[in-house]
Amino acid sequence: MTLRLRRLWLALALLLLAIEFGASFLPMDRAMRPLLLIPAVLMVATVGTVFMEVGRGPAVVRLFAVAGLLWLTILLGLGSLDPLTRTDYPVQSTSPQ
Amino acid sequence: MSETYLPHEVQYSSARHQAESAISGMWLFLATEVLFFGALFLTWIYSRHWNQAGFDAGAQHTNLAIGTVNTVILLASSFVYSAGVAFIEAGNTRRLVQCAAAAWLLGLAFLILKFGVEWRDDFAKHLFPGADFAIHGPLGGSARIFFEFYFLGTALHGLHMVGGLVLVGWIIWRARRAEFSPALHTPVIVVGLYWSFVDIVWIVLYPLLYLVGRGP
Amino acid sequence: MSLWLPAATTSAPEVDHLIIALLLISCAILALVFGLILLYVFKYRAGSSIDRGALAEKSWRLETGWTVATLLIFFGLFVWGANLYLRLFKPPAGAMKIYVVGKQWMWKVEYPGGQREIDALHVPIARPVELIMTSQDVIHDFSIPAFRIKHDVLPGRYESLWFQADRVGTYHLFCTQLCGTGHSDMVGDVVVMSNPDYQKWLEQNGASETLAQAGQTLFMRYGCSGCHGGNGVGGSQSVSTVRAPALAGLYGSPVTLADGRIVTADDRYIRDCILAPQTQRVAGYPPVMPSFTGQIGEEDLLKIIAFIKSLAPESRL
Amino acid sequence: MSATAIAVPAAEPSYLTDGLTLRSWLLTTDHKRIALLYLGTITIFFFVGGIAAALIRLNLVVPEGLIPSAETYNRLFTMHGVVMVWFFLIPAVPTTLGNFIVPLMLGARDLAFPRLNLASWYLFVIAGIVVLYALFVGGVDTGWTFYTPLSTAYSKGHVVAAIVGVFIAGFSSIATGLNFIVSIHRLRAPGMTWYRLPVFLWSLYATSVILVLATPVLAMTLLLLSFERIFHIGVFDPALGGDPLLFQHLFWFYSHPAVYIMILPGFGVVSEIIPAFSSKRLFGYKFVVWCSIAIAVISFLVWGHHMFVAGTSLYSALVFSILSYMVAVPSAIKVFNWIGTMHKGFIRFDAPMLYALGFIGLFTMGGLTGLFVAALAADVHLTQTYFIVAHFHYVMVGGMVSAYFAGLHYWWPKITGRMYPEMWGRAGALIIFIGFNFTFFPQFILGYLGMPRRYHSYPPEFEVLNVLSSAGATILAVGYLLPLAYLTWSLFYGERASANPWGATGLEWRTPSPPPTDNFDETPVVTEPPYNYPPPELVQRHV
Repeated sequence: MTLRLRRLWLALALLLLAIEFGASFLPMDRAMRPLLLIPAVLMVATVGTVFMEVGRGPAVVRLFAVAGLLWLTILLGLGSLDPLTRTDYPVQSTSPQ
Repeated sequence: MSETYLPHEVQYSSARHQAESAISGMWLFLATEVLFFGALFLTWIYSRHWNQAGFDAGAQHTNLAIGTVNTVILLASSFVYSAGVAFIEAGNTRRLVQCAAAAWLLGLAFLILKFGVEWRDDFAKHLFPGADFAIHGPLGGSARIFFEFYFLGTALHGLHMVGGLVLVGWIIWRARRAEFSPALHTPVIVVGLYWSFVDIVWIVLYPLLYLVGRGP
Repeated sequence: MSLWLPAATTSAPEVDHLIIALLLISCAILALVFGLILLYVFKYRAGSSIDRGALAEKSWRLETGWTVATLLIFFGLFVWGANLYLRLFKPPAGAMKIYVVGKQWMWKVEYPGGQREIDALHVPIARPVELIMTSQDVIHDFSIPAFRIKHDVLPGRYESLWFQADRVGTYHLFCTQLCGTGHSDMVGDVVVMSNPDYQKWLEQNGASETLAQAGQTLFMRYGCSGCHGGNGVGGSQSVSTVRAPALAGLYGSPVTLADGRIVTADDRYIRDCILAPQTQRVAGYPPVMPSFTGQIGEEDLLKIIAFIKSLAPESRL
Repeated sequence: MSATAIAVPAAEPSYLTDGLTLRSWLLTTDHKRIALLYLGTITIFFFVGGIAAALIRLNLVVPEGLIPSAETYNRLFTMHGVVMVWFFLIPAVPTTLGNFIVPLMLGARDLAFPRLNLASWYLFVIAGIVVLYALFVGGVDTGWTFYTPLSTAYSKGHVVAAIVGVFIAGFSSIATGLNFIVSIHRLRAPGMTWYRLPVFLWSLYATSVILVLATPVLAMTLLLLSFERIFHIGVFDPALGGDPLLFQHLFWFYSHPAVYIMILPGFGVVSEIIPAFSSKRLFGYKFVVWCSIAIAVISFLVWGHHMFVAGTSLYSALVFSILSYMVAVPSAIKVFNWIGTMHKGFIRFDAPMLYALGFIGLFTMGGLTGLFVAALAADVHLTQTYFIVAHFHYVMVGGMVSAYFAGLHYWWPKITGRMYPEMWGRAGALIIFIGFNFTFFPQFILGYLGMPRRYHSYPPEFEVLNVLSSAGATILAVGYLLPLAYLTWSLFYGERASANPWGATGLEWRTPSPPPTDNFDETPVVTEPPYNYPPPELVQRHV
């Protein structure tokens, strides 16, 4: 990859950062604000593919990278399943005493 | 190619075999790091979920300017280091030293801004969740949890940064002794992977600490 | 030594049935595994000259066969266990409520009539009973083996556990979550009594005041009445200088919160309101109520909640 | 272990005689020597944990508890748990047999990162010293699970020191796992395709996946735990706004897969031994292989089954229950494949085979009782009682420790160049099997009857079963001391072993016993599938 192309990718990452930064000033519902992480994820992808060159080297490199992300998804996905669905059965109120 | 004559350890068949194995090993190590910080991110999800209002109120007190500038710095540092890797592959040791030195200085700038300026400010504003924590009122407890996460997250990332600076420094030192060549520069790549990963951690921490909790 | 445990609630035999089914399946599989091992070990021992014939080459049919069979059995067991589990933890409407507070290392039990005891639980037969449980310190676990139920008791929140006893007797009560040095001393008796006996027991142990009455005293002492009114009739400018929601009739009714959510005012909600008022703020009222975290113990909380519940209109009680 | 005693006169010095100084051992990067360093360390921990277990069983002989202080009892079972889990069960097979055998089986001269391998042993020793310090000097009474808020706000023991020890041991685990994965990917001998890998390597690969991806989560969890204990941050403690269930989620995200870290290498060992002593190809090789990988993945999806009564959401309980059944399927498939391997074989009953058969029996019982606790409603009654204690001891001690002994006996000739006395080996296997069942079977009944675990004293009606269990424990103790005695004896007086005493396949048997430092004179070339034992009809003609 030429230095010039590499610079363009840096510019893209910085653009994403600007978008993320700007979007954080938009009025957004509190529950929606974690969506601000989307540009961050794209920036991570940029750094991973361009600066770390995940595409180069032996295939096992991709395997390890995917494994890390897959297991992160398991941890965060199944891990947050409980708090997000923890509905306590209401302690019922109708009882003839 | 004369690479079969390059030195390598006994368990490998060639220097290239060894280099690719070292690079794979680094990637696997980074996968473990992903899970290490993953547990911290899950903690963020829980803490915010149970203490949303106060957690976000805490985020309002972070220094958005420094946080954003630091993100730019780290992105630039990761970029310039990766350019250095490209230079050594073309045999340009002098440019590698320059790039690595620039990456190192940018890393240092990050640390100074983060811990020398931002943390000092935070302490001065009594945002450290100690006895004299500044945020009182009904949301004080939850805001305290935010700042616990803030200090823990930035400290852990900072430790990784310090480790990275040592490694990049080692690369500069070895490059100046002309130890790297287009055929033999595995350490340059391996350290670069780690350095960019530290950048990635920050890219995720930045919205978690500065943006998500900040209402318009 | 008895190898059988009394099943003293309506749901306990159902749990036993599931366990027996699991036991039978396990025994069958175990017999198969051990039987085959013993058979092969004998038949195909190195010294045996039995004709082995040619090897069966294709194994995928066999492999898929036993994989699918195991999957089907497992899925059946899952549905059975899950269905029963949901019923075990869904208290029926109209259950009689008893309050349990765990602390290192004792169980404190409080009855609606104000009776209190330690490390013992008296319940009537043939009536659904719901335990509202919380802990004052670490995580405990309230377990009654004869009832086949248990649930962790966590600090900072209410957990509920219900049962309908159908056999008179005295059964073990254990704490089954390691809670420190005295963990194995955190045991007690659960006494299931016939209804007349239970009434007698209640009377003999009658407290001078009911849980709700004790709660009313505390309601005054902690200054709640200052804003919410003496009888919780509520806070309007005519009663006090601060506007606070009325509490009479609150229990069991829907409440619209400041952030738009609508919740039912149950025990848990009222508890949260007292301890963390800012998170449960009722729409239309200023956020002036202080948090009582750390100032009211779990037992006093139960009494205050009982008082607020007693303010509900008769129809709801 | 004395190196001089095992001197083998050979054309080429073996790894044991290649340098006899202390320095040549402590600074070695030879995977075989590191394996022996680990073997020594792990044996010490096994007996430390074992002594704690003996004292626990002794205490429970009488209902009121023989040990006067409940505090001491709590410290004992914590010590037993911490030492056995992190300093024996998890490292046992990978760091000893794995370190020794993996490069040999691959046809490689060493692991990918030899210095990292040595570093992992030093980390392990440091971790062990810290943990022993915490457990002996201060004592920890939280159980090996360190549940909050007991561990953060109420326990008075040396919790932080114990956690630091476990934290360091975690890095040692990660280093080992990383080394294995990269080695298996990169250092296979020419012709050693993935489907020619022996199952032991596949199992260690799957184990390493878990080691590498689960352990960092434990590291962060322990870090948060000690921060909460020291600085009172409010992550886990509800009094500070935290959620104690977050701790349990994070802890079991590691600790449930950790169960498979313990058992998967056992699967691998048994998958080597059954074909070797049946002189027959492993039945359903690909199924066994992919079951190992499936277990490594699914084991990460089931941790919530430790929390069915902990107060999590009912929905997540349902999800975790069905996933828990899923993880049992591959294990069941493996059991049937081992039995299928014996079908039409020529079965010999040497000590490794007896240990392996013991493994199948005990593991099957452990696995089947797992079905009880995966069924939600049954779990409510059985969890946190002795039923659970019996269940996981069947899997980990009955299963994993039997497999460890099976592997140790199987590869002992290769490791030391000596044969152990065969009759004693068989006696040991039998005594362990009997003693184990005697100890732990009564605990299933105790659990059903409701006896809670971690109780220092108990109601008198449980006494008979407890006495039975303790009596069995003495037999078990004899069973474990026996191999220590005769294996040590064999180092000095055992018959010299040939390169392939069992007539087994696998590259490790194609080099002298004990192997030379560089493992192979020439890099071996693999031309055949694993377990390429001749088909029975051919053998039959020779009989």
